[in-house]
Amino acid sequence: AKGTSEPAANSEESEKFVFGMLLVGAYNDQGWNQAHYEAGLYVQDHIPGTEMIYIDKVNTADRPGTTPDQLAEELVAQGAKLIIFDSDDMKDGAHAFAAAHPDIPVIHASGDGAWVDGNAYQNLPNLANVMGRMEYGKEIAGCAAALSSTTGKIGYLGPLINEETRRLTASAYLGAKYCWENVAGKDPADLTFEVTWIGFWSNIPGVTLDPTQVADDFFNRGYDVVISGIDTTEALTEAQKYADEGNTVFAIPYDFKGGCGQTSGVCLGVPYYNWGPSYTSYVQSAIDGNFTPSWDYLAPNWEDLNNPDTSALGFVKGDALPEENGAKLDDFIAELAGGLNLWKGPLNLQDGTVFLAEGETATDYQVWYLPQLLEGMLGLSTAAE
Amino acid sequence: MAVKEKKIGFAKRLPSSAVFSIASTVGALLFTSFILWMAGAQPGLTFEKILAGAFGDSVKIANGLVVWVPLSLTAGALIITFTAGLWNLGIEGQIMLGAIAATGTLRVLQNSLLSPVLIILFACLMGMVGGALWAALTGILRLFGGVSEIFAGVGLNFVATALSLWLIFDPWKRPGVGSMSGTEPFDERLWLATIPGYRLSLWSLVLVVVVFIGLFILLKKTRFGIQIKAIGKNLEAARLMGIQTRKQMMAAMLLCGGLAGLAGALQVVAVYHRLIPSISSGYGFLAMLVAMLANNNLMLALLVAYLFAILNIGGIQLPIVLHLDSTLSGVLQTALVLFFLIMNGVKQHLTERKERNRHAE
Amino acid sequence: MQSDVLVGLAGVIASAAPIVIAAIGETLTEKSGMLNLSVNGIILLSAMGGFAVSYRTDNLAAGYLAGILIGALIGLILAFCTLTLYQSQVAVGLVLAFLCRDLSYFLGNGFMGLTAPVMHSATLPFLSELPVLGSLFFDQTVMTYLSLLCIPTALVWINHTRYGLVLRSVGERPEAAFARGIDVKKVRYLYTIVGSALVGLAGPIYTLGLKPGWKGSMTGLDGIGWIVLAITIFGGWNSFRVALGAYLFELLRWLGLVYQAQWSGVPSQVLQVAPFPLMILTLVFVNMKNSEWFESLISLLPPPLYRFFSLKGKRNKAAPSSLGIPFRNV
Amino acid sequence: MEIEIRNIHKSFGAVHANAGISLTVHAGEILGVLGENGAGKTTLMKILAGLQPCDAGEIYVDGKLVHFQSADSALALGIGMLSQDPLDFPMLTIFDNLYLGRKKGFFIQKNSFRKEVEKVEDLLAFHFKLSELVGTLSIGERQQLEILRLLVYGSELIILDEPTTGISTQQKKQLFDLLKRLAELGKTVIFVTHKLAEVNELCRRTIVLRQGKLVGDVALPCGSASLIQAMFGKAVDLQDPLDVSRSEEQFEVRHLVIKDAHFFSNPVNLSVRKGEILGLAGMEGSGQKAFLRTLAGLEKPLDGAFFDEGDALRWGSTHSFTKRGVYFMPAARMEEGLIQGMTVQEHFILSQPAEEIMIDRERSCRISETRIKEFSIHGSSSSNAEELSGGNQQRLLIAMLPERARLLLLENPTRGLDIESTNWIWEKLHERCKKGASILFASPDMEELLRFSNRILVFFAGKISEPFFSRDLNSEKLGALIGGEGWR
Ligand SMILES: Nc1ncnc2c1ncn2[C@@H]1O[C@H](COP(=O)(O)OP(=O)(O)OP(=O)(O)O)[C@@H](O)[C@H]1O
Ligand SMILES: Nc1ncnc2c1ncn2[C@@H]1O[C@H](COP(=O)(O)OP(=O)(O)OP(=O)(O)O)[C@@H](O)[C@H]1O
Ligand SMILES: [Mg+2]
Ligand SMILES: [Mg+2]
Repeated sequence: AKGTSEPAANSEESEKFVFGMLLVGAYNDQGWNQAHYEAGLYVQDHIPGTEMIYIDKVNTADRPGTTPDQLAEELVAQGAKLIIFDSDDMKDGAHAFAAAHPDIPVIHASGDGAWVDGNAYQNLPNLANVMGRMEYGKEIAGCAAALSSTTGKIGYLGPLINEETRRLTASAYLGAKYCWENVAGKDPADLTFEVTWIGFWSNIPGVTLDPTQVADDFFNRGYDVVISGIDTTEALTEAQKYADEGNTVFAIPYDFKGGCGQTSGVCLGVPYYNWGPSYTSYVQSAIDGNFTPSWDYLAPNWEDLNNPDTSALGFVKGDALPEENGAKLDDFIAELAGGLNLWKGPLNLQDGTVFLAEGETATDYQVWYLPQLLEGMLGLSTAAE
Repeated sequence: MAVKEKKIGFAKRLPSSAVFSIASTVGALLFTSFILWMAGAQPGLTFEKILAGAFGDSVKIANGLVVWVPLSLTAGALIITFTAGLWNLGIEGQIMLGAIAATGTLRVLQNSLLSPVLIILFACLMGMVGGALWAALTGILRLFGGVSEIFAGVGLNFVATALSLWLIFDPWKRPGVGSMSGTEPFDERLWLATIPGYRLSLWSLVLVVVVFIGLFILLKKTRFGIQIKAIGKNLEAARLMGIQTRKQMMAAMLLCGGLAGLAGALQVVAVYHRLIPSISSGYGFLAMLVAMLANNNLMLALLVAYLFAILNIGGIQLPIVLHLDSTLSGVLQTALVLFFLIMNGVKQHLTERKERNRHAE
Repeated sequence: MQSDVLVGLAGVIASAAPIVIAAIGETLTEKSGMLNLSVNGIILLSAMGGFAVSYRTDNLAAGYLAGILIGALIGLILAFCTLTLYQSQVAVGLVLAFLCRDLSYFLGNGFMGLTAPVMHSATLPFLSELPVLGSLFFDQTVMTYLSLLCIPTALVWINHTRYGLVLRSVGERPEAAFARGIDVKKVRYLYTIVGSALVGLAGPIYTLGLKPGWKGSMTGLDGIGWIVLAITIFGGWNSFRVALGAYLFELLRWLGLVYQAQWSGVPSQVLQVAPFPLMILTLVFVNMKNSEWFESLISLLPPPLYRFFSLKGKRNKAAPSSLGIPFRNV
Repeated sequence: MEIEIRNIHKSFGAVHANAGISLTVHAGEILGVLGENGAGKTTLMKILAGLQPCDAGEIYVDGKLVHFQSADSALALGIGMLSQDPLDFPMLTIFDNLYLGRKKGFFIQKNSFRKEVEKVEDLLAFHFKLSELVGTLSIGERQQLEILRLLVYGSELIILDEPTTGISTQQKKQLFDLLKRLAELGKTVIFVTHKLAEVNELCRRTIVLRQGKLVGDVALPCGSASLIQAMFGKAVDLQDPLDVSRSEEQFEVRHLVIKDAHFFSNPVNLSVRKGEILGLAGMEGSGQKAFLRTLAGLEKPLDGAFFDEGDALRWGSTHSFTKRGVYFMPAARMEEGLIQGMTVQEHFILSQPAEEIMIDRERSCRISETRIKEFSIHGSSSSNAEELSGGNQQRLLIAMLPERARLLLLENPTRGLDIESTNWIWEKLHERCKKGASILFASPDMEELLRFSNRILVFFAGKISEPFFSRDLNSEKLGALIGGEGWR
C-alpha cells in the first residue's frame, strides 16, 4: 500500500505540514496515549495537507538510552515542523527541545512551563502548554459514583502522588460529596472516599502495588465504585469480573472516550480528554506562522459537553448508569455549567489546616498546585515522610 | 567469530569459525524476517530503515555512540566477572546504584564552591564506589553466604529499582511533586560537556577507550587477569595453585560493579542530568548479551556493543515510518545471541564427531 | 471486618495461582537438574500468545492451551540447546528470557486493549458453604483450583511415585541414575518441557483471568518470572513450601495496600520488594549448613551427631545436587 | 549362570583399553581379575555390566548372544556391578536408593517392597534402616547396600570393582564372608583388584590383564612371583632412598588432629628433616588426602599446630602456606591440578610465585621452554593442558612445583604412570630433596612407598601411626598395617 501511495504524495510534498507526536505509552493503549493519537488523526482530518508522525513508548524502560528531546529530533529529521509531547514525564525533554529549537513550535500537554504565574515558567517563545480542566470531568465522575453507590464507599485507584493526581483525586471527592449530600440527599457521614496509590503509572511486579489487587481489595471491602486515576483499565476489568459473578459494582475509567470498552453493566461513564480541537488550532497557527506561546487550561464546552469539535474534555455516560441517575447527573452538569464551583470554602486540607476560608474560591494556582488531599478523604497525601 | 583457532590437526578439515558466525547471523536474520512476516511487515524494508535510522546523519551516528558508551562499559565490566566464572546478573542494580551515588554526590556538592569539573569527577568516582559496593554485596553473599550470584543479583536488582523509585518519589522528589520524569535536573554547569550540536560527550568516548585499554592490560597482561581466567575455568585447581580465589573473585566483582557504576554515573552526568526511574536503561542485561555474543573478547565486545547500539537507535524509526514496534530491535539482538549459541553447539558437536572418526580410522 | 479479611485472603490465593503453578513447573524442571532462567520470558510470551489465540478463536480453553504450548516450545528449545548442543544453561536461559519478552511486545502490539473471553470463578457447591475454608478456597476460578490441586499432586508425584523417584535421582546424581538404566537426557528433556509448559500456563491465567487483556509493557507482568525463580528457591524445591512462598509474596503485596494509609512512614516499596531480601536470607540460612564456620561449629560434636547435622540438615531445603551441571554420557 | 565373552575391543582415543579379550566365567565361581593401574580391568567390567558399549566383540549369557544397551538391561539378565566408587545417591534414602530401578507400578509401594528387601536381607544376614539417608553410611555399608540392591533385582552375577579400597579389615572380612555365601547360593562373583593377597584368599581362579590384554588365567592358590611377573611384566628392583639422618629438622607438626568427612584422626606429632621423604600409606580415603590438604593450609585441623623452622603457620589463608614454600599437588589431574583451556605457559605463570602485577611474557616464555625441556614434556608452550597425554600432564604438574618449594605434599604423584615415567619422576623429586626440600607423598602402591620413602606413616580409617623407618618394613608388614593389623 505504501508503494502505491507514494507518487501521489510526492506532488503535494511541498505543501505538506508534518507534525510530530511523542507518546509516553503505546499509541493504542485505549487510554491517555490513544486520546492524543486520535487527536492527531483529528488534526489530519481537519486541516488538509497535514500529516502526523509519532513515536510511542517514549520512556526509558521501553526505549533505553534515549531522551524525549532526542526522539523529538528524530521526528524533526523526518520533517516534523511542530512537536507535541504528551506527558508530564517529558517535562525536561520538552523544555530542552524547545530551547534548542526556537523555530519549532512545541506543545507540552499537561505541563506548566509556559504558565507565567506557574512554578516552572520557562519563558520560551515556542513552548505552549495545554491541559483540559479535568477537575470538572473528575467532579462529574465523582458525582456519578456517589449517585450509583449504595454502600457509600467509593474507592480511587491512584497512580503516584503528585500535584496533578492530588487535584484530580480531590475533584472526584468534591463531586462525590456534593452529589451524595445535595443530589441524593444522604448523610455526609455515610460517605467514604478512599484513595490507594499504586506508586507508579503502571504496575511493576515486585516494586509497585498491583492495581488489580487494589481494585479487588476495594470491592472486597464493600466499596462498590472504583474510580480509576491510572491510565490502564484494571478498575474496569475487575468490576466486570465482580459483576459477572453477581455483585453490583461499578467502575469509572479515565482518559479516553472509548474507555468503557466492551464491558457491560459496570461502566458508569468515562471522563475523557478531547485534545483534537486545541491541537488543530495550534497546528493551524503554526502553518499560518502566528504560533504564540500560551498556557491553556481548557474548560469544557458547557453548551455541548461531548462536542468533538469544541469541548476540551467530556464525559460519556456508561451503560451502567440508569436513566434516572443519568438525568440527575445531567442536572449536576447543568449546575456546573451554570457556575457551580466546588472548589469553594470552607475547605480544609487533610491535616485540618484551612485551604479555603468560608466563601473563598480557589485560584487556578491553588488548584493546580494542591499541596495535600482534602479533609474527609482517606489515603496518603504525600509519599512517606 | 571469537573462537580461537585450535591448534589441533583434526580441526582443520572443519569449516572455519567464520562459516559458523555467518550461519548464525543468517539464522538470526531469517528468524527475525519470519517474525516480521508474521507481523505483516516487509523484512528488507525494515532492515533498511533501521540502518538508515542509525547512519542517516551525523547526529544519528552520535546518538548511536551515546548508547554505545554505557553499553560497552558495562559489557567490559561483565567480561571481568564472566572471565572469573561469575554470572553477575546483579549488573542492572550495580548501574542503578552508580547512578544513585552519583546523583547523591551531585546533590550534596551542587551548591558548593568546588569547580564543576571536580564535582563531576567526584560524582563519577562515587558512582564507581556505589556500583562496587552493590556488587560487593553480591560478592559477599556468593563467597561467604553460599548464595549463587545469579539469584542474589536478581534479588538485589529489584531492591535497587525500589530504592531508586523511593528516592525519586520521596526524599529526592522535585519541589512539591514526585515525578516519573525523575529528580530535578542539575544545573547545566554540572553536565558533562558534549560536542556542540550533539548529545555525545567526547569525554565519555575517551573514557571508553581508556577503560578498554585498561581492561585489555588487566585481563591479558597482568597476573590478576590470568588468575581470574584460571578461576573461571577451574576454581579448585586455581585454589590449589595458590591463587587467592576469594580475594580475586571479590576483586572481579568490585571492578565490575565499579565500571557498571561508572556507566550509571555517566548516564546521570552526561545523558539525563538527573536520576530517573529506569536509569539503568536495561543496559546491564543488554551488555550481558553483548558479552556472550562477543564470547568475552574485549575488541569484539566493542563491536557488538556498537551493533546493538545501532539497532537500538535505528529501531526508533520503526514506529515513525513503518508503524512497527521498536522492540523488533530487541528481537534481532537476542536472536543473534541465541543463534550464536546454537551454532557454537553445532560446531562443538561436529568437532567431536570428527575427533571420534579420526580415532576410529 | 472478619469477612473483609477472608475475602482479601481469598484474593491473595487467587492472585498467587499463576505464581504457584509456574513455580511448581520450575521446581519440576530444577528437580531434574535443569536450571530454566527463561521463566520471565515464557510468562510474557504465553500471556500474550494465550490472549491472542483466545481473542481470535473467542475460546478460553484455546488460549490456555496456546500458553501451555508456547511454554513447552520454549522448554524444548532450552533443552535442545543445553542437552543436545551442550550450551550453558544460564546463557541459553537468559537469552530466551529476553528473546521471549521482546517477541511478546513486538507480536502483541496488534492485540493491545482488545477484549477476549475472561475466566470467572466457579463456586463449588457444598464446599463453599464451609465456614472459613469455603470463602477462602472454594469460591475461586478453575485455574485457582488447578493451582491448589498442583501442590499436593506435585508433592505426591515427586515423593511418592516411581516417576518422581526417577526425577529426583536424575537431579541428584545423573551418572548414578544413568547407571541404573535411566535415560538422563530423556528425563531432563521431559521435565524441562513439562515444567516450562506449566510456566506457560501462568501467562494466560493472567491475561485471560486475573488481569484480563494485553497491554504491552503496561500489562504489569514483566518481572513476575524472576519472582517465580526466587520463590522456587525460597520454597526449597518442595511444592508445598513453594506454594507457601507464592502466598507469602502475594500476601505482602496485599498488606502493602491494606496498610498503605496506616503505615504512612514506611516507603511503599518496602513490602513489595521484601520477598527478595527474604529469598536471599533463606538462601543464606540454607547454605549456612555448607559454610565453613558452621562446619567447624558442628565438627566439635561427636561423630554421630556431626553426621546427623551435616547431612540431615542439608536434606530438606537443599538444591538438587546437580542443578545447572551438565551431564554427558559416553 | 555362565558368561562367555569373545574378543572384546575398546579404545579411548589412542588408548586401547581392551584389546581382544575372551573369557568364560562359570556359575557359582568367584573369579579374580588382577592387573596394575590402567590395565583395563574397569573397562572390561563396565562393558560386561552394560555401563559402556564395546567397540567390537560378543557376550553370551548361558550360550545366548546378548546386547546390553544399559546397566539395567544387563541387570535384567542378571548381571550387576558394584562400581569402584559406589554409584548411589547420598541425598536419597536407603529405601529410595533401592527402589530406583523398579520398572512396574505408579506409586511407590512401600510395604510390599520392604518385604522383598527384608527377604534378601535375611539371606545376607544384615539389615538397614530404610529411612536413613545413604550419605550417612560408611563406604563399607554402602557397598553392602549395593550388593543388597543387585540381589533384590535378581542379579546372578555380581561384579565388584576394587571393593576393598577404603574399607576396614573388619568390613573386608564381612565382605569376603558375604561373597563366599553368595557363591554357595549359586551366584557368580567377579572380583576385581590389584592386590594379590585378596585374590589368593577369596578366589579359586584369577585372570590377569596387562595393557588391555588377557595375559594370564591362573588356578589359585599359587605363588605371588608368577602373578607379579604376569601383572607387571618384569620384577621391580628396589633402590635406596637418600640418607637424611644427619640433616636438620625443618617442619614440625604438634598434636595435629585432622578431620575427614567420616572421622577425626588421633593427634599426630611429627618432625620432618630437610630432604626427607615421608610416605603416607593406607587404603584410599583413610585420611591421607585430608592430612596433606591440612598441612597445605587448605583445610583447618580441629587442633594442633604446624611449625616451619619454629614459626607457627596459621590456617585461614592458603596463601600464607604457599608463601613459605609449602605446596600441594592433587591426584585428580584435570579436575584439581590443571586447567582446561589454558596453555602450558599460562600454567607456569600461574604456579610461579611472584609479587609483580604485570606478566613478563618473554621471561615466562623462557621459563616455560626450559621447564618443558627439563621435564621432557611432549608439547609446546602454547598447547592447552588437556591436549597433553596423561603422563605429560603429570610431568607438567611436577614441573609446575615452584623452585622455592620447601615442602612438597604430593597426592599420588605417579598415578596412571608406567614404570619408566615413575622412575623418571622420582629422579626429579630426588633432585629437589638434594636441594633441601622435604616431601610427603601418598600412594596406594606399597612398592613405591617402600622404595622411595625414608619413613612411612600408615593411615587406617583415620588412625595415623607413628612413623616407621621404611628399612624396618617389608611388603608383608606394611600390608598388614594398611589392612589394620599389627597396630598397638
Ligand atoms: N572414559 C574414559 N575416557 C578415556 N580413557 C579412559 C576412560 N576410561 C578408561 N580410560 C583409559 O583406559 C585405560 C584402562 O582403564 P581402566 O579404568 O579400565 O583401568 P583399570 O585396570 O581399572 O585401572 P585401575 O586399577 O587404576 O582402576 C586407562 O588408560 C584409562 O586411562
Ligand atoms: N583433548 C585432547 N585434545 C587434543 N589432543 C589430545 C587430547 N587428548 C589426548 N590428545 C593427544 O592424544 C595423544 C594420546 O593421549 P593419551 O593420553 O592417550 O596418551 P598415552 O599414550 O596414555 O600417554 P601417557 O603414557 O603419557 O599417558 C597425545 O599425544 C595427546 O596429545
Ligand atoms: Mg579400575
Ligand atoms: Mg595414559
